[in-house]
Amino acid sequence: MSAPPVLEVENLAVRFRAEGGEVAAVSDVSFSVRRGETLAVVGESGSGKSVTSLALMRLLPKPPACHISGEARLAGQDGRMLDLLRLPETEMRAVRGNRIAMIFQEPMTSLNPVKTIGRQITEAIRLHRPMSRAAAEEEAVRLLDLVGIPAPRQRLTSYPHHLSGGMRQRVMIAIALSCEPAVLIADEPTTALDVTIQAQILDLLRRLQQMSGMAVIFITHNLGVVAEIADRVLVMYAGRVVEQADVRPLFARPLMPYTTGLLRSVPRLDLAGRRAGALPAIPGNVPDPRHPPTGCAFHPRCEHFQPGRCDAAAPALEQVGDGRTVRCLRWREISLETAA
Amino acid sequence: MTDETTTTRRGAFLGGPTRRSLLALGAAGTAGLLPKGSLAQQGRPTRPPERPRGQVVVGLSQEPTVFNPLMPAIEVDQGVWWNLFSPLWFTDPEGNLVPDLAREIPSQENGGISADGLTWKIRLRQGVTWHDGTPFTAEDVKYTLELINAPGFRARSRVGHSLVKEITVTAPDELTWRMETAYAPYLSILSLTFIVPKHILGQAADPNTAPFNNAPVGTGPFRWGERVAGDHILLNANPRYHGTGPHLERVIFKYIPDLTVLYTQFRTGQVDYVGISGINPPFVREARALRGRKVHVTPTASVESIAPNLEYGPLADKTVRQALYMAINKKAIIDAIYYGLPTPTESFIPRQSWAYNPDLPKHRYDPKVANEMLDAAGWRRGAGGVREKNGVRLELTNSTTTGNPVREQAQQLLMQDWRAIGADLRINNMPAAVIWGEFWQQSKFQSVMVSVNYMLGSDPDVTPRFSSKAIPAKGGRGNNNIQYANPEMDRLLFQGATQFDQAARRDTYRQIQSIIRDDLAILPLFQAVLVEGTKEGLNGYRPNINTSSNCWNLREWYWA
Amino acid sequence: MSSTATVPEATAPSRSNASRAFRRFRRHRMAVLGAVTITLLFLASFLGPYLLPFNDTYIDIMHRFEGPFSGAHILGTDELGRDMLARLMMGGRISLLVGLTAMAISMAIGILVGAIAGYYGGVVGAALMRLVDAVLCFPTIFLLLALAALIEPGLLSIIVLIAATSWMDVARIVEGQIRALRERDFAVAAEALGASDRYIVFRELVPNAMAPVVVAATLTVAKAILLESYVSFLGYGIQPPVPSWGNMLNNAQIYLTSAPWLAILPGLAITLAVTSFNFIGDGLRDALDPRLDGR
Amino acid sequence: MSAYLVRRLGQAALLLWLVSMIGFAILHLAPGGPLAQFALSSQMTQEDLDRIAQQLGLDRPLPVQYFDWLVRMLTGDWGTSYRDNQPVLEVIGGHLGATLELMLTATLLAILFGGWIGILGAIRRYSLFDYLATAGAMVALSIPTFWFGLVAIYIFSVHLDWLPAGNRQTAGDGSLPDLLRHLVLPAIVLALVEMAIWSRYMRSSLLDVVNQDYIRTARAKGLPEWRVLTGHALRNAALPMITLAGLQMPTLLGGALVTETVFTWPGMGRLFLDSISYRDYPVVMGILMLSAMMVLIGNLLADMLYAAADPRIRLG
Repeated sequence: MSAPPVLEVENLAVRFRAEGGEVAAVSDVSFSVRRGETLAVVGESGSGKSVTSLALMRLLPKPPACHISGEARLAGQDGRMLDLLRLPETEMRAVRGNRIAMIFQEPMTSLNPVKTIGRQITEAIRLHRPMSRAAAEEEAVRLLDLVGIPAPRQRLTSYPHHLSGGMRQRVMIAIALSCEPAVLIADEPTTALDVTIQAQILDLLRRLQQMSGMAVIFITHNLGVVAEIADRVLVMYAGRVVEQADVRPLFARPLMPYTTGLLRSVPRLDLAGRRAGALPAIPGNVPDPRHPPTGCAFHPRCEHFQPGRCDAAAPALEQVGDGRTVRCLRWREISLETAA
Repeated sequence: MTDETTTTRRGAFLGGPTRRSLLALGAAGTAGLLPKGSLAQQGRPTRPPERPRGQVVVGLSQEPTVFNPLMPAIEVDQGVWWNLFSPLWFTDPEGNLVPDLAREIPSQENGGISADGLTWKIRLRQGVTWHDGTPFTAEDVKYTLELINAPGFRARSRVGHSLVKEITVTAPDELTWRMETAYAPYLSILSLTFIVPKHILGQAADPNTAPFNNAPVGTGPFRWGERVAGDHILLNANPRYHGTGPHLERVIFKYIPDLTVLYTQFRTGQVDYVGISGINPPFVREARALRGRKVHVTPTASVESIAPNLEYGPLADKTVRQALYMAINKKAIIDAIYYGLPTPTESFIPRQSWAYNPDLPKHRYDPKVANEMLDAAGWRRGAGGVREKNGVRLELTNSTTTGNPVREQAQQLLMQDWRAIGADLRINNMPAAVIWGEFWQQSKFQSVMVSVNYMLGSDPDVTPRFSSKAIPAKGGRGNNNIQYANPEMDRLLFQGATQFDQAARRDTYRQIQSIIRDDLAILPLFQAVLVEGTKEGLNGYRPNINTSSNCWNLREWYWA
Repeated sequence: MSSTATVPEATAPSRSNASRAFRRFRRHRMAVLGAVTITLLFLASFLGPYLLPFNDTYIDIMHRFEGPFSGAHILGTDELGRDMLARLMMGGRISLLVGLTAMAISMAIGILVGAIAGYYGGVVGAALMRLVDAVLCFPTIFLLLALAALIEPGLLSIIVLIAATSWMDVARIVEGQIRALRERDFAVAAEALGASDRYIVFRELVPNAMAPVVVAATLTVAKAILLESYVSFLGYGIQPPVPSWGNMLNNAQIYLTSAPWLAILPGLAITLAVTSFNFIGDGLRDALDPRLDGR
Repeated sequence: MSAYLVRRLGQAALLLWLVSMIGFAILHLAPGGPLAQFALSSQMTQEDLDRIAQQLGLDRPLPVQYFDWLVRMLTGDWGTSYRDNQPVLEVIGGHLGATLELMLTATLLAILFGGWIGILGAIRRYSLFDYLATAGAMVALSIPTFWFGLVAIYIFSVHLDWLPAGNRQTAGDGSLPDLLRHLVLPAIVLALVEMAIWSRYMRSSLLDVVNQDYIRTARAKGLPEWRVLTGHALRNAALPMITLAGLQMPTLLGGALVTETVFTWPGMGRLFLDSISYRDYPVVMGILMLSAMMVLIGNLLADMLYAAADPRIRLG
């Protein structure tokens, strides 16, 4: 655990312009990932996970539609730290898809339907690694083979619609890996896939990570997947980090009531099939970012809500020890209650 | 000929006056009414060149499409025919018959027509050849007349021709025939009948669709060049032409369906001569001021009138017609709407004709008297100020061809004029193909505003127009669509058609005109004019009221 | 002529969306501008003539072709000395009337054909939709001209004419909507409850397919006003002396060089009205189509 | 593929048959007829008119006339023009070139400029340019074409005297510069509406594409914006344009008719107008059939091109 972080994010905030002012989509997000580490970012939809990752990729709209602040330092090829948020666009392009790559939730639509698989991979390769078309094709074959696509050479001339969703996600991974990135952001890469395929893809990612030592930021709302793949977990709610911990302590003893709720709604693999009845979902909805609740953003849904306290002041992110943080005024009391 | 035809819609759009309306464009009467100074401009006498030289671009707002001169067609077509074909004889601007393919005009004096008018003998000019070099003979004339009467052939008209029997070729340059009955207008009809080649058309399986129809061969001063449909027709000089000329190498008939564009191109010099439908009245003043251009206001044989349906309720009453006529502010129509160009008239015969009666009573605009006349006749004002008599309201519709804004203006003026005497006029215009179809032919109209050439060529015979036996709605086969019936008229019409002595005929037709004027069988407005333009330096232009197109003598035109 | 952009497909049936739609519409600035313009044009056309000292059909032959802003007549006089402003207003009445009525009729035909074809499907539906296809094979103007030959020019016939050439789009929209909707729960439920076909189609299905039809209706008004001007331009328009923007334009052509305002004013009026309706249609489309929320 | 073609052609034949029936019925039920134009001639009497009508077969019952026409049509005989006394196909052929010249030029202009405006509008969404382009397109769609043509003539021909007011060429001159000078105004007038349509479709199509996941993928690869646009967005955005091109056929033909009328352009639209007013039934029917065929072929071609351009589509 002593490797230096390849990516350090500090006080990341994203605000979108909307009717009648600005809306904070993400505020005050800080975290870091080290080489070979997998950080899972979890939360319901609308919690700001994807915005965070797109902000790091600089794929969000430009100002004035969208404002990004904070710092995100990525270790460059030469070890220098690059602030992703302040890099000029031309330099950012050299980093994007090269040092930091991303795969997306929708393998069905994330590939250009009118271009062959080969073209789409070689395009990525040749963009960052000057080489001949033929050499790039060889490299593409190697990558396709690497991500476990059978008969890779024939696949070069295939179009995306010839492939299944799982296969397409493998192609996406191949594209992301083409330049051996230091950080791979995987935004819900398995959500749209069948359970068996999901497992295969997760396996593949794990294997690739072991091979290349890249850091993976794994965005998901599926805590089952988190348990399987993550080293550390970042829980987000309403655009903020609400809890951060290593995966085991978090699953063993969630501190933030929101995390607890999330965990409760997960179909436990060991219980699967045995437990009848619906999973207890967290009641209520993610707050409207245009009208965030006062105090703790989670208080309207929290079963430990204490009027006059939770809705009065916004809680700060508190260091709990072991590099663990939580954002809750009552976490001590609650953990005592639940322990009791 | 057809004065009133389907407008090419284009003419209707920008241009307004279509053939109908342009003919409607009043008449500045005779050559004496040419714009001042035009004689001076024409001054410098020049001579035609030795050999054909140069070209003339004739701008037309309607497209010539029919090149078989025996088939149904309109004036623009005939303008082309004059240059490709020849008739036996033609009528010059003064109304004299001039021999062309014939050596002389047959008459009772020279023995060409028998005393009873039944036997005709035609002697032909020698040495005439068709454009392809084949000699022209009496067989061609015989073939032409027989083709017109051939059952399957869509001849334009068999009026007169159907009387011709026993055509005999007595020599290559002479033929005779017998008429079923004596028919004086036939001389005039033949002056507009072009002779077609037997050796070509006679070979065709179906003369209606023969290739000849789009690659005509004639005996005229120009030969067929090419046609770009919808755009232009090109004719080349015929070096073997039997008459004088041609002095031009080429003639291009350019189809410019919009009168504004037509005028613009005349102004900019792309068009050398503006033919049918002429210069639009709103441009006339400007055109007259143009340098290097001459404007000719030429009378046509057409008379603009309101043709009432004499069987329609209120209009059957002569007093109503008289009152309506008196309530028309003719001067306003002519001066304001037609820019003072046409000449008011009381007759259906153009004033240039030998048969014209100059002594008809003059129109008087007097709404007050008109009102009194209607009061006296028992037409009382009813609801909305509209008069009534015996339950019949004094209301009528007036129709004309749509897309003729100038005439629509006249209609609207009329509406206001007639409202003042308690007559309710409603406008009910229709496209040409509709109004002149059953609506007109079967007399389903109430009144129309129309410009009609009543003449048969240069002949004033109006039997088809006013004979009681010529009412199609009553089974007749003529053009008496206004349903005029008067036994005295029938008698005079028969008399006029069978007289060969012009002085005697003149008396007959003067009587006819005065009866029509007295009965107000039509409410005559004015004799139409055509405002044409030529470039300065273009000589030989001679408007001819008897030929339906002033392209009739292009062979005589030349550049100074 | 305008074949304005496509009409959206399915939209949410719920009426509770109305206020949200209205809010979205209000956000569409050009659409609001269009609505305001149309309102003004309506007011001018239907109230304006009562405020003017001139009659639109009174001919004053001594004062023809008076230019705008030159005398008693604010916008000048026409070729017969009639007040241009009065004629523009009365012409607006006719043109707007033609536009709206033709729209209503074509909507009625389109909805009827579309609903029947969509609900019954099968041979009837196929036959009807092939008919729609066949009519759509004619360029509108061609069809319009061919039809115009059939009837005498006049206000009513022109309305019928235009309606007869603009119902096909609506028929297609409604057919598609109904076909999609009839499988949905509420139609099935109504059927199970034993409702008559007519009831299901016109009480349950059609109202739920209304959103795109409303958009199409607005665009049809625009198209109808344009078509009226085309028909008039081609000489098959409304009979004089009744003015419409189209026949005013038609009559003005020969005076284009000498009295250009006669052609320019009605042309502007048409453009203004048609643009406004098109913008309203555009705004409605955005407002009624939730899929476009993000745009 | 061939099965698909056969099916499409079968459908087209059915549609053409419907078109012919509708067209024939409309035309022949209309009052008036091809001989009405001669009714005022003093040379031609009612007798002549009746005789010619009978010679043309116009006195027969309508179904008989239609059946006769249909049978001839099926054997490739489109009939003979009443006005020209020429085979209908030759008459139409003589006018088709001018119309195609106009339509192709206008379409080219529309695709080039309209497409460009649309792309720019989509890239700079909500910019001043986008705003003006959108409003401009809407106005262009709302201007009566013929009025725009008249105003153009008034300004450029009458007032400035830069360009000819009409026709396809100067009489006696057929040189290329002359032809081009005549083509400018009508092509622009016809292209205006098309441009508006193309720019709007291009814009919304590109906006659709720009929001697609694979564009984000392309950006995530680190591609520069222009390569994202040219390499990924445009190709996909252009696909619906193929369909649009096919569907534009009726609009183009109709626009051509009006434009040809304003600019006295000797094309098929003018011919149609002239033929309608002359009641030249064979030519009108011929043009209706031909334009329906062009519409259907346009659609078919568009579908096939689409299939060729989009690997996802297989015709079958």
